[in-house]
Amino acid sequence: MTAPEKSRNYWLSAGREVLRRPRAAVSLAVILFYLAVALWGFTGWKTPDWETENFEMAYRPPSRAHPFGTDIYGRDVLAKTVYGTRVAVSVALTASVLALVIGLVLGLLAGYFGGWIDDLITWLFSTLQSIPYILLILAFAFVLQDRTFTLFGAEFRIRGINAVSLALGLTGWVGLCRLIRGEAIKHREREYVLAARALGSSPGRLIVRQILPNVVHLAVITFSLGFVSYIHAEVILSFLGLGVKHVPSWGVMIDDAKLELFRGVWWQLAAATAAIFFISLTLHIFGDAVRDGLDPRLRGERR
Amino acid sequence: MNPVLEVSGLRTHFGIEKRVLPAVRGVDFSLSRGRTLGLVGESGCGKTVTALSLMRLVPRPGRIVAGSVRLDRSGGGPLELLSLPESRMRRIRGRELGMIFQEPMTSLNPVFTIGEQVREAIRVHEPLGKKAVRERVIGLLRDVNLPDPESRYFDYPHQLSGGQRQRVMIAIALACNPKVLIADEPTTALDVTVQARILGLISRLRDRYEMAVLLVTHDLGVVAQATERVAVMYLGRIVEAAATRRLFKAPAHPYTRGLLDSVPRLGEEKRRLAAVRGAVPTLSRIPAGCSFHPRCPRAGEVCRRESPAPREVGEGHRVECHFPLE
Amino acid sequence: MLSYFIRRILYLVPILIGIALITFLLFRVVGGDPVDRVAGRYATEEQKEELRVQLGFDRPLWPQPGRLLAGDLDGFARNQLFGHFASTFTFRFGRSEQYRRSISEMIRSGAGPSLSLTVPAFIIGLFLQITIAMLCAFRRNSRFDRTVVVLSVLGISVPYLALIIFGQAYLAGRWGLFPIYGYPERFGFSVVRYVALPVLLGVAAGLGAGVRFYRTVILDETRADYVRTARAKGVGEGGVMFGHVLKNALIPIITQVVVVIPFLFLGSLLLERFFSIPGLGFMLVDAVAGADWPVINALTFVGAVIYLGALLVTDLLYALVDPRVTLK
Amino acid sequence: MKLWLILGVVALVLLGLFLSVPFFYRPAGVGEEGVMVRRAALGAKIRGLDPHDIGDTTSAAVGGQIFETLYTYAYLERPYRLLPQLAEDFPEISEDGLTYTIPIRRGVYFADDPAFPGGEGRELTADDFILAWKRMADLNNRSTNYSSIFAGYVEGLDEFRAYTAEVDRVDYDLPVAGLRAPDPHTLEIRLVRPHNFLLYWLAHLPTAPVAREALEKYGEDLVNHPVGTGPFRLVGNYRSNRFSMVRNENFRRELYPDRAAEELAERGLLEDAGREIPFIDRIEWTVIEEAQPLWLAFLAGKIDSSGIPKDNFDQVITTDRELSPAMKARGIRLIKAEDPSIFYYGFNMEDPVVGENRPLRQAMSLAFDRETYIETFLNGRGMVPTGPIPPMIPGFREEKGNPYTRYDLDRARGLLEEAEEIAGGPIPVLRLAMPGTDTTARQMGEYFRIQMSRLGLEIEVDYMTWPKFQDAAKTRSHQIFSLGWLADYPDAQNFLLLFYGPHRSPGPNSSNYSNPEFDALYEEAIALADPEERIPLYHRMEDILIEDCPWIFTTYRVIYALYHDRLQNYYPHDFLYGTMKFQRVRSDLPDSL
Repeated sequence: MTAPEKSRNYWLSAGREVLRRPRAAVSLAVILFYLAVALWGFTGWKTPDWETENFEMAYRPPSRAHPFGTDIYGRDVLAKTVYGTRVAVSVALTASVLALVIGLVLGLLAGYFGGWIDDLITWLFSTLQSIPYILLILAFAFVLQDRTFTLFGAEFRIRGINAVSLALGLTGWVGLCRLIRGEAIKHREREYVLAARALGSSPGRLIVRQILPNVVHLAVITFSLGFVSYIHAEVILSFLGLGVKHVPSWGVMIDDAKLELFRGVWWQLAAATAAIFFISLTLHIFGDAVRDGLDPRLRGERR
Repeated sequence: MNPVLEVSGLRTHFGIEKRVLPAVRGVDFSLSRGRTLGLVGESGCGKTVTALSLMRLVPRPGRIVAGSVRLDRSGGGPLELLSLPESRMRRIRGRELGMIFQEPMTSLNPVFTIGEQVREAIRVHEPLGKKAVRERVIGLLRDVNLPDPESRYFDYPHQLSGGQRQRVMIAIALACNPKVLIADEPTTALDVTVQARILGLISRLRDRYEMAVLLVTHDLGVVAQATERVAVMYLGRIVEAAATRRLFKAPAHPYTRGLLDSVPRLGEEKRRLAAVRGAVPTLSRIPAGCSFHPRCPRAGEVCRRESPAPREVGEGHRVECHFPLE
Repeated sequence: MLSYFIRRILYLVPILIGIALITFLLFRVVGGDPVDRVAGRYATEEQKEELRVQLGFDRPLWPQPGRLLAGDLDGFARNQLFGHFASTFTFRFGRSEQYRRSISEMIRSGAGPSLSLTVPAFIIGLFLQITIAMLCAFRRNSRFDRTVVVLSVLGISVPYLALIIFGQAYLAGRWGLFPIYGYPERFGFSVVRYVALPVLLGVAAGLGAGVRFYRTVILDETRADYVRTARAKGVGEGGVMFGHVLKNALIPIITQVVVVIPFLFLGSLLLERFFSIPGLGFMLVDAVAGADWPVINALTFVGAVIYLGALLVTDLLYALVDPRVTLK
Repeated sequence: MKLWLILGVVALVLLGLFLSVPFFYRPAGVGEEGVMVRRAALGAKIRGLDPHDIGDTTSAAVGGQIFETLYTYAYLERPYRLLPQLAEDFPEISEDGLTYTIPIRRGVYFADDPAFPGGEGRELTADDFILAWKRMADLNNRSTNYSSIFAGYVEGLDEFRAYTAEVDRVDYDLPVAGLRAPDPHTLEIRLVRPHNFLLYWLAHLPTAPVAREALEKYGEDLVNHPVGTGPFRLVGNYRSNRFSMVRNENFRRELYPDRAAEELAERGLLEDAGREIPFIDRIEWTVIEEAQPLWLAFLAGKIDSSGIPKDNFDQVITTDRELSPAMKARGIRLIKAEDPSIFYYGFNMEDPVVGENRPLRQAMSLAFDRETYIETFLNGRGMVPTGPIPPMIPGFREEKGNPYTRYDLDRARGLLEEAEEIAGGPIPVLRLAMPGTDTTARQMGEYFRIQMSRLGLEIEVDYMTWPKFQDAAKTRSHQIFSLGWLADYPDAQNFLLLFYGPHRSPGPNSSNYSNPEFDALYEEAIALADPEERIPLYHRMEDILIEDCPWIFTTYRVIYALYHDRLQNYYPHDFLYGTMKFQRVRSDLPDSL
């Protein structure tokens, strides 16, 4: 007996279904562009220079040499925005991956095994869920910032960007875990799983081969929406002084704007807002398309 | 006998983005007072869409693209439903055309009481006093044989069994004494014993209210039990229509034949069950020529090229086939 | 009914313990010894030791099972975890490290301003969101619907902080349409003047996400079979939407609304901070900036308790709205 | 459905209400008829108004209107001069300089408060001071002021402090040998060694008296119920973001001063000379922590006086450092005043890298571009500093100059080479601690990093909350840190004490600077009773510090204060906070705008 596993064909056709919409294709292109910019930042090869200051050039409005103007030290705002992409993407990516892994593993374990494992995991996420989200992030970020841990003899220092990613990741898995657990419980009782179990498959193999493929689409959707919320959360944490400090980030740039705007310096706010706006917009559109594409029930129903 | 409802050339398409899926491709039939027409066919053949088209309740992205649905009015000439403005059509629904749906479990609103739901069907059409409406509702509930209607009035749908809910649905459909009752698979979701009772109820009420009934079903047993005429649908067209007895005795279309053969009968255990080979093609790939030809045992060259014109093979027996059975 | 609630409350006990455990882990175990902070700059080691004893920080962090085995119940109970539980569950949060003010009193005085900001924002927001969503569902796929869908996605993508900064600088600052900041000393009608701009900004910020969410909820509901039944009865679109769909959609709406309730009490961090409204959100931001651990700890627990309370209320509301739900 | 309607109606009414605010909202506030209202703003929250614990300028600005001290400063005279306030006269000091006998002014009453029998404030006595100072000594109160004011000086008070650590309930009736009240209007202080700065401290807000009745009624909550003898008393809760003060009906008869420095007299500050004060009936305080709203509120005429946020400076001040005509036309006036303050980056002298490497410190000092710093962060409102003794303080040397506060990158590079020889290799990454996580702190930290990277040094900046910063200072774990110091009183000793070896952390010497030669000079100087005689010693000490570079001196601040011209008799004072009793608001002038 074969499992109604979502075959390669399914994914291909879902992918085609998603990309058939011009909106989704354009969104994906923009998202990939952002990722490319972030990746480019990591290679360091010919990246725009945000560090060179020029006090003579402080707060210059957009011009040909500085398309987004300059900041308080005469640094190029465009270059800062580009660097900010790298920060935003790495924060959001780390947090998303962390949340995804924790949520997926705990959700599958709870859903598949049930019993006391389920009780324990349910208790854990119910508890975390009952603390209002912003408070939870804040508490984690607050406690984690500038902390040194000794783990297996090595010292780890959690600072700025890592504290933010960690706080977001450690708190962001709850929703996904809950979702996955529910799905896993449903699938656990399906015939193909029962059959595979009757054939003597180990639980680990069952989870990975039979149940996981059936819940992956949930993870994909959560991932794309989570990504957006982490980018926005980074801005707020930066504003509260719990975020990234040593390097430009979009949150820091908006925080700077709080003072600058009153002297008429709008370009730094505009650049960071635009950067956040477009990634957020395209992720939303793409997330919607993915949901429509992966959920055949909805195909063609709307729009 | 004057038909109450006359349908001709009805076409309903579903447009998904740039593709067009023709669900109903030119359907003609008529309903007469006091008679039941059965509309049969495999699932996906367009029966339900046809029924909903009559009510003009085809869900998006479906659209009625052509045809006419004429409702006979006691005074004056027939009324063309398809060109009515929505506000006037609303007054037709429930008052002139009543409809019962397949899923009694979900077709009632879970958050309102039975009484409220039947009452609403009356009050949208007739300005009656509270008390009068209530009495009529209880009368209706009694008519559909719902036990203990006075107290059931205050029950919520989840407190009723499936059969009871379908009775309530019938009460709603009959609330304003419509001329036409459209029943879309009214018994499919019910137990066999309940099925029979509901069908009996529909027949009795038809006679009492002098309605015309369109009974949409995939179940030939139901057709045999409850209809006077049958129309067989395949891929959005009526391929054969005849009086029920005649059709069962002498089907002319190979598809009808296949359908009849697939019904197991007592004492005929050797008959092949899957009498129609192959599966229904999707609407996006309707075969050229006679749309049944890929599955037809009698198909010839002409079937691939030309779609057959309707022809009469007996009194009131119409079929669309190049090579009808004798 | 009563027994139902008792059971529900009992079910909350492990979660409350969980929350206290998390605050303990965060603020005591990971956060480290608070005595250095509390004692002040010039305290000597002896004074700190004194304070440590006084505040119970000399005790072991965790209960010692060895003591229990030895029959020393008192010794078993003397640890920081149990101390933390005792003070948390009795809502004795102590005093703020920054202001030396009783935290319970701070929370009580902050709740009013927070609510005066969040409740109107919530009511207006909810009404607008659902009304617009209904209109969209009512005329789905129309130009109006498509415009709203596009606008709400655009709205979600604007960073909240940028919206507030812009609103304050231009609407209040440049154009002088609203007060720039502040809150009256005593509660009265003048509150309206001060919360107007923050409320409007809050509503604007939430509109996109809300409309999107409720539109989906309501559209899902309009696909239900009973809607077709209602239409077949001849009920008009208005009656279908407001009579049938809305009442059914209330269930997902309530679920969504309840999630928001704790935030009504906790106020809005950013709005209160920018507009100088002395609510709990302001207090939280201030506590973070001043590393006021006890305040953060207290707000975390209180926020969670309010959330759990709201969950109980949800159950009640479900029963009111949905006849299929009975509280047994 | 019905519920929905109610919700809809409520929502629409609220929405209408909020949307109509722009129509009925008038930006400029107008005072009530015949009542003189001073509208004052605070840029930070008040930490608390328990006198012994007042340490921040915000609490002092508010507390200064409520509490009074034995001595005070002449409001309008420069240089600064002490005057008796709650004391009838200057103290009688014994030959050995150890016994101070202070006559307490008669006819001074506490403001009315429910704590007093019948709610009426009673007359001030010497015991109220003794109680206040014992409370400051009480360890349980964790006063941050005790060690700088009384520690090591008053006979028996340190012992009392030790006693408070021992007991659960502190008995404030326990006698302290050095604090006696022979009669209700005489206070006697006995010292164990001469304290030449005691009078300055007795003009310092934390030494204000406390009424026993208030302490008994409010206990630990006294912090929320300030009961003082000053010209104003609080109504309502000062923890909220808006609160007011009204005139203290019990305030004694006091007259507006008739002496002023020439420049101040020219500004018309003597016009009210000899008239009874206070003039103001009510003070309305607003807490606005963000700079921009505060500034906008000032422009809108909702507050009477303000500083200038750096981001608005160009909008207000012309290139020749005068008020712009547009601002003048709005009825706004400018005061420019030097400020006895010093801002600096300090080195932790116990740190092995920076502490033992003088060329490194000198190089860093030379590599710090102060002109640009002052331009970028202060819009030029600062002076390149000489050393630790700022303007307005006797002993300030304007002409002296400091070879290490010039910007000279070449010389700095030369010194850095020397420094690397001492270090035996390249200088490792250095850590700078910034007290604050806000935008400005972040930008300033960034500036330092940029400057040092031009020299070739790598800096890692840690931004910390103030408590965390203090922790690190106390445990001597900083390497480099950023701080400023504002004078408590007009004597250079107040600055030089920051370098005195025994004051090392957790004392006020956060650099942990220790130099026997300096310490000897310091001890010699503070033993001199005549301030004039101390100055040559101060100069020698300053020279040592200039060469040793335990701090990178960055700037002396210059104050630019703005006020609307309806506010009169307004002038900033560096040590005196209770100045609102002199001020007056003219109602015949329209609100600006």
